Amino acid sequence: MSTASPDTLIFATGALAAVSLGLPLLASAWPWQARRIGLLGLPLAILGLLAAVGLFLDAAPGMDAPAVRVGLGGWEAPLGVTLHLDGLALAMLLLNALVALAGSLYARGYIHTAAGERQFWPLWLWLWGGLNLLVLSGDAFNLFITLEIASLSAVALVALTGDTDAVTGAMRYLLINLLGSLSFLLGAALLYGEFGVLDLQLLGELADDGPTVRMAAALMLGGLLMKAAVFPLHVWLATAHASAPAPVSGMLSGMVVAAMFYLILRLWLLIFAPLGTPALAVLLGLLGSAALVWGSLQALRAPRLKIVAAYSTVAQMGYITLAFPILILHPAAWPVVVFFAFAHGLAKAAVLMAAGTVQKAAGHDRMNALGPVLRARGRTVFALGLGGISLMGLPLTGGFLAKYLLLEAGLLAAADTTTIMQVWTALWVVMVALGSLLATAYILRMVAPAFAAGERNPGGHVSAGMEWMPLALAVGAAAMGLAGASLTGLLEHTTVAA
Amino acid sequence: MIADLLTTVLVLAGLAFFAAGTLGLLRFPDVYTRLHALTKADNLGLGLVVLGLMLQAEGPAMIFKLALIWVLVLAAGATAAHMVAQRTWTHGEFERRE
Amino acid sequence: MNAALLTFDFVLLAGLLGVAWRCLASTDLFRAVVLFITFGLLLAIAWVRLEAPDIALAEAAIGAGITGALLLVTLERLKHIMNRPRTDTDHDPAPPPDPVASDADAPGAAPTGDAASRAADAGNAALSCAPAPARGRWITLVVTVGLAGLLMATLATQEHDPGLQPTVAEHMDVSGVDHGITAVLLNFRSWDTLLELAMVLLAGLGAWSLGRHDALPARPTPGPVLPGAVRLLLPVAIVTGVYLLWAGSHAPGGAFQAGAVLGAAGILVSLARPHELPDPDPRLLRIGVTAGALLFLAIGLWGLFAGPALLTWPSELAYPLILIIETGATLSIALTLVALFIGGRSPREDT
Amino acid sequence: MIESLDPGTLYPFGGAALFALGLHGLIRRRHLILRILAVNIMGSGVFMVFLGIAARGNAPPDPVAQALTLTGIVVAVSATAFALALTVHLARLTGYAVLLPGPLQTHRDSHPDDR
Repeated sequence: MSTASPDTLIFATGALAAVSLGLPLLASAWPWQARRIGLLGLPLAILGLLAAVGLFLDAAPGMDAPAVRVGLGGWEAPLGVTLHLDGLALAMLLLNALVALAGSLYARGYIHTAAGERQFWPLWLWLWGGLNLLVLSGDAFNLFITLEIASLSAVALVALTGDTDAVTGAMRYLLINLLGSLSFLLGAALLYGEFGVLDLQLLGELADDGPTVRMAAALMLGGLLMKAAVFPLHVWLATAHASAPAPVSGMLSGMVVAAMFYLILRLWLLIFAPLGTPALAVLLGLLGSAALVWGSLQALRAPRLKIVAAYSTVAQMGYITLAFPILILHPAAWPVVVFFAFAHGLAKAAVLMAAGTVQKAAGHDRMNALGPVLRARGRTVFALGLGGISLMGLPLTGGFLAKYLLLEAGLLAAADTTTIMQVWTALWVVMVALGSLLATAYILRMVAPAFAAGERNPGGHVSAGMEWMPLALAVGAAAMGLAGASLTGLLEHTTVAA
Repeated sequence: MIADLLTTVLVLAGLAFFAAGTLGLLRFPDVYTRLHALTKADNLGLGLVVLGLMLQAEGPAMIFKLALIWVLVLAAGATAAHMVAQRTWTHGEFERRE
Repeated sequence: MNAALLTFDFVLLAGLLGVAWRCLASTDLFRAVVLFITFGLLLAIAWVRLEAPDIALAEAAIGAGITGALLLVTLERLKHIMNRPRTDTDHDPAPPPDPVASDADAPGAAPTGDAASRAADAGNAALSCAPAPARGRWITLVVTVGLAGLLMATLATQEHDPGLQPTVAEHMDVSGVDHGITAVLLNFRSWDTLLELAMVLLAGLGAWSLGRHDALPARPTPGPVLPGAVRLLLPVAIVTGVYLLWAGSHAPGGAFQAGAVLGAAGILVSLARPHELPDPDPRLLRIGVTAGALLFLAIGLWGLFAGPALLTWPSELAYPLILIIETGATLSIALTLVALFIGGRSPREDT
Repeated sequence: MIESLDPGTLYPFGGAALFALGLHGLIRRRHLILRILAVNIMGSGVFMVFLGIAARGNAPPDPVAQALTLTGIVVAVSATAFALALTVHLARLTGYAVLLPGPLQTHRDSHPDDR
């Protein structure tokens, strides 16, 4: 029995967008209370989001289309801008809200000057809100603006610590982001020139394999891959992620990068899927493998804890890139990407926030001198380890489920293709295994000093939020392995071009 | 018809002053003479162009707007030229970096 | 006639490309910025050729005017920073000394150690920079020329889709205004415009988060001419701004152009009288820069509750509501642009 | 051939060239001011493509593409303003406004905290 009427869902979608814009606006208007606005608003937003998920799951089987589409201003596409809420969007909104809430509780203890709080909280809420609006948007030009909002707030947050590395990293990040956004916009312009619409779903109905669609795909996906730091466009990531304030690093690695992959996946599912060819699959596979190996090796020799974690993001993004060749051969396998992004998002946010706690306690995060602090701080080490285990992909964790699905999809794809593709798939299975091995090595490098004998020194004081939040996120990442089924249920209701 | 002819003559004359002013900007030796060429010739040139366009205007409002444009450009040009000259007077010639 | 216009188009495009090239190849930053402003003005002419007078207005006011002013004041700040003896440890962004007080052009003090070698690479003079290195020249050239070729080939294959012009024309009667672009910006695609206001605000917040504002590195020209001109131009600018705002409903113009003109007036005042700038209450300032977007969202919420969707309003109320939204947007944009010109946040915000 | 070259067809080619030219500058030049100018020139190229598309054919120009361009210009100037503020901030910290390739301080063992 379905109790939710379509009107309720339309209201819920509009309200999600309004709250995502309203909270940051209020915080910007009154930064003196911004922390309170954030700490009260985010949990309320999560409750609203959970209610929306409930409503959606309740009504979805009865809907003739798998998405709630809201024409803002009362104007339907192609004239107006449409919000597009489906299972995929809801999953990403949930990930965003979870990481943002954990980061907020963490940041309560991390940012301790009043002047710093006034600058931090409005920008932090803008990052959360901007990503929400990005996920909700169903219009190519609107996506450009939301991309700019999300990247500008992310860059400002990276620069907030004010040291030379952070500001240099922020500057690189900004230039890459501007380049990526402009590339995306040019692609949208080409599509508009050919088809005369900007709405993604309408574009998907009109688009066919032709020069415009190919060029637009290259520009839009290329711009997004740049923002997602996929090899060889990853150079900016390590500095930006490692030198940002810890909650911001968690959000950047956990959510911003995942949102870029979300958008790539969305565009792929709606518009660009007809372009998939084996050559493209091989190219993406090579890029992914290179990122995996290179990122892992950098993580193995990085001198500082946060840099290890940041390079591990480069490696893990390689994994997600490896999933795209599978999508080309086996289109129904796309939820794998979401699983991976979800598991990685929670685990990586846990690891980076734990690293931030260690850094705060020890006063530095040089790998060779962290032993005493690690030995004295069991909770934080446990969070590092548990998050790391999920990244490695040990059984029962979210990371394991993601990798298992990756392998399964790869083997399924291999069963009905040519010999050359089978050879390629075999290579690909080897890469997944090798990646896990390398991940094990750098995770061990992070936590091993905790188990060696030696002096114990808990270092400086850290707040309760900074101790517990990484742990909560790590437990969440591990629990993904058990809760995977419900995510699959949500993702069933996603708009995919026929 | 006569208005059209007059417009053509006035606009062409205005353009000639613009060209002369630009030539002065490019060829004159120092800041003061360059400013002299640029602002005086351009102000007169713009005045002639505006006068020519006024003959084509649709009503008094349009004529007023065109006149306003000329007055504003005169004011802005004079101020800018004064500031450049003043700065050159107190700080010396702008450096040439080629 | 057609051939003459075509020649004009080709000359204009060649001029645009040439100016852009000279700008990006320049080793003198001041020259690059001046060329960029020229580029913006040429672009405005190109927009007129493309039958887009609104965009031409915006390009001249925002693209060339405001961006130019921001670039020039940035150069002035950079010159000031690089000519200041510095220590490697000043992580705290302490405001530099008042430029008016230390007017003498001190020779650039060489940074020490590691920074020195990098700075030497970059060229020592504050406003000059090293030409691009020869290494990698051909690869970049091939890549960019290839990209341009591919783009042009793609554009050449495109058919002429009429776009959404017929759809817009069909719905103009219920939009509340008589000008197509304003109807799109404030009714059909008002969500874009709201997010765009948010983007302007965010740029201001970002600049404020980087540090407190310094004394503006402007050197007011002695004498009565500049203040006199400002006294003359300020009322005209305000009238022009209000006119543009009002004209937007039926002719080229609108909130963004008006905001840019008012912002430019504010920038002019802050240049002419940098020491007499009012120091507004930071609370008022914060509310001022967010008011436009907050008002817009608040009006949009009506549609969320009354249906059918966010940002909907009854078509008979559309005109007054659009005017209210545009007024708020104009004021916030003007205020934010002046704030961006002045630089960081007010020191009073941190107390 | 000449008749078919109305501005709406011609200018997008110019826009493509400007985009590529800006990209060239962004890759080749190291000074941040020049890089920011390069990004702006790329943006102008995109806007030229949009406006050209709006003006193609004999119908009145497409107001949607023109409105998008207006929005794009405002977004571009916002991003530029923030980028310039960040450049000044970086120059204040380091004394130069150049992004050089190669290892940063983070990659070495020494860190400001150690001093």
